[in-house]
Amino acid sequence: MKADQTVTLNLPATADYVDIVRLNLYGIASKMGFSYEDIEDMKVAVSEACNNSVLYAYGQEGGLVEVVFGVNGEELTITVKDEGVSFALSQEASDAPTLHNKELHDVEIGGLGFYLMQALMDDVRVASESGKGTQVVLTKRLTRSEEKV
Amino acid sequence: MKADQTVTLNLPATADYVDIVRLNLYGIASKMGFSYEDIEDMKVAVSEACNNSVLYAYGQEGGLVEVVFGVNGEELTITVKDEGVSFALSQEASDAPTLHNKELHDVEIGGLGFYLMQALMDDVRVASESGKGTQVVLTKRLTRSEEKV
Amino acid sequence: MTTNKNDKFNARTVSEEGRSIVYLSGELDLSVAPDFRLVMEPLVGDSDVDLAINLKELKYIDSTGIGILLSILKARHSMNASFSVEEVPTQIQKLFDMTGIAKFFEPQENSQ
Amino acid sequence: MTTNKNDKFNARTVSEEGRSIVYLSGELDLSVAPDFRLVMEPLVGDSDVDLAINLKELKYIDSTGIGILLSILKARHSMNASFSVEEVPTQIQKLFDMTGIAKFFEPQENSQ
Ligand SMILES: Nc1ncnc2c1ncn2[C@@H]1O[C@H](COP(=O)(O)OP(=O)(O)O)[C@@H](O)[C@H]1O
Ligand SMILES: Nc1ncnc2c1ncn2[C@@H]1O[C@H](COP(=O)(O)OP(=O)(O)O)[C@@H](O)[C@H]1O
Repeated sequence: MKADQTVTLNLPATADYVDIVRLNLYGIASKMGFSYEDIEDMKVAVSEACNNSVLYAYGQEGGLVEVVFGVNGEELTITVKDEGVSFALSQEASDAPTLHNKELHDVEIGGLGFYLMQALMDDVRVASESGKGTQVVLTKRLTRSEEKV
Repeated sequence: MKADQTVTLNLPATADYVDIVRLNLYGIASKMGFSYEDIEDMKVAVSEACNNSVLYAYGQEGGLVEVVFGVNGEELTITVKDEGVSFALSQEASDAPTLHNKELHDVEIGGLGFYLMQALMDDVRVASESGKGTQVVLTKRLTRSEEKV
Repeated sequence: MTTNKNDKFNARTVSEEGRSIVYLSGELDLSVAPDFRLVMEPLVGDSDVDLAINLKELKYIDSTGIGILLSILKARHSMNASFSVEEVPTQIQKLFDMTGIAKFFEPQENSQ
Repeated sequence: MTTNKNDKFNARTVSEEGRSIVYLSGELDLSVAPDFRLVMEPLVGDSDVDLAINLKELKYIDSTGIGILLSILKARHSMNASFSVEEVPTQIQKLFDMTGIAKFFEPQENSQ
């Protein structure tokens, strides 16, 4: 196995640039040999994390998002970091944010972001510290069709 | 005109990652409204600069390349930076590196990189300083089909 | 930045015989959410027509887009008007199933 | 990193009646230069066949690829054997013209 390699992307925390993150994800993940479906899943998860930095981290003055792609033979780790306001991930929010047990008139819009990240990745870690912004670490393991000898 | 925006990409100085730089270039330049032909031209120029960092900057131990995309309403500026060995761009090399006046048996392979960058971009600046590596700044102006009012 | 949004996302409406179908293509993400809302607004308010979106050419959607679909579903439901999806690509159906929005798109006779 | 190079660049050789055509597709850049050299090596050495590359599906080339073509041209020239290009896309022809390699691909009667 080759040593770990890292690609780091710094970009404005605006909605306009989230597709650039998806392009990088596509380029790196397809190079690693991830399946089409895994890549599509990761695109959504990474975009959810970036959308949150765009929407919630900064006020009017804006800021930056840093996306780090950590590559090795086993897995892809994507870290999405901002230096905006922090928040507490409420237990209820992460417990049952889906619509499965709800009627349409009870449904409230929002709260699906972290649920989707968790459903689409193998591992999701969130650290949001006062004064230090938010860091979301998303991991997807590479499942090979043929085992390497 | 919106304020300048910057996308910064840091990646291993290996041949495997140069296509990631082209993906970013494509994403950013098409967002800005560059034509297909301009984008293809810039892809080659940026790759030439990255190839040089991959080939000449570092020894066996490797290193990093930083690519900065500077975006505004008028032009795209791409800076390709390494922290490898420096070099002096010889006058002859940049003067007549093409094959136009040569016979096949006189042709030597190589030396086309900077020539292509110059031919494909509006402006090319090279700074290579001892102990500080190389910085190539490539600029392409946005030519609009319709003038903005 | 001058974003060429039309390259990225497009919504084309075809209206005929009491039925409007909006054909989406490209990527429906945060950056184009306002455009999508603008296209849908007048259609959502018209309870006389059956409203549908065709997703055959939609390459990408995330919780931003799903949230908009959900608010359209709620609005149409409260007006007792229909809203359905056509030709949903596998990857997008997967997200509809995951989030649970899928059941609200079921034919009326199947919904509770 | 396990690079899926075949997605990126491919070279397929079709040989018949004293003629070999190598069909290139994808991006011919620094990362696949060794693969391309490996494919071409045995073909370049065989002066009995007419050698051509078909570039119809080639999406990208830079000075790395042009350098390899140049070294093939030199080798074939010194063996008095032919090497030509077919169906060159506009953008690639532009680079061939810019660098000056284009004239070496001209039909033999036109070359000096
Ligand atoms: N990067 C962030 N900075 C500040 N707050 C955040 C960040 N990410 C998430 N949050 C908070 O966590 C909540 C839940 O996020 P999420 O599950 O993505 O759902 P949604 O974005 O639809 O509200 C958000 O509403 C927001 O209050
Ligand atoms: N980033 C760099 N670091 C060190 N040396 C460089 C760098 N870029 C270019 N050079 C030197 O400049 C020369 C000319 O580069 P170029 O015009 O791209 O042609 P080529 O790469 O084909 O030699 C190279 O051969 C190399 O010696």
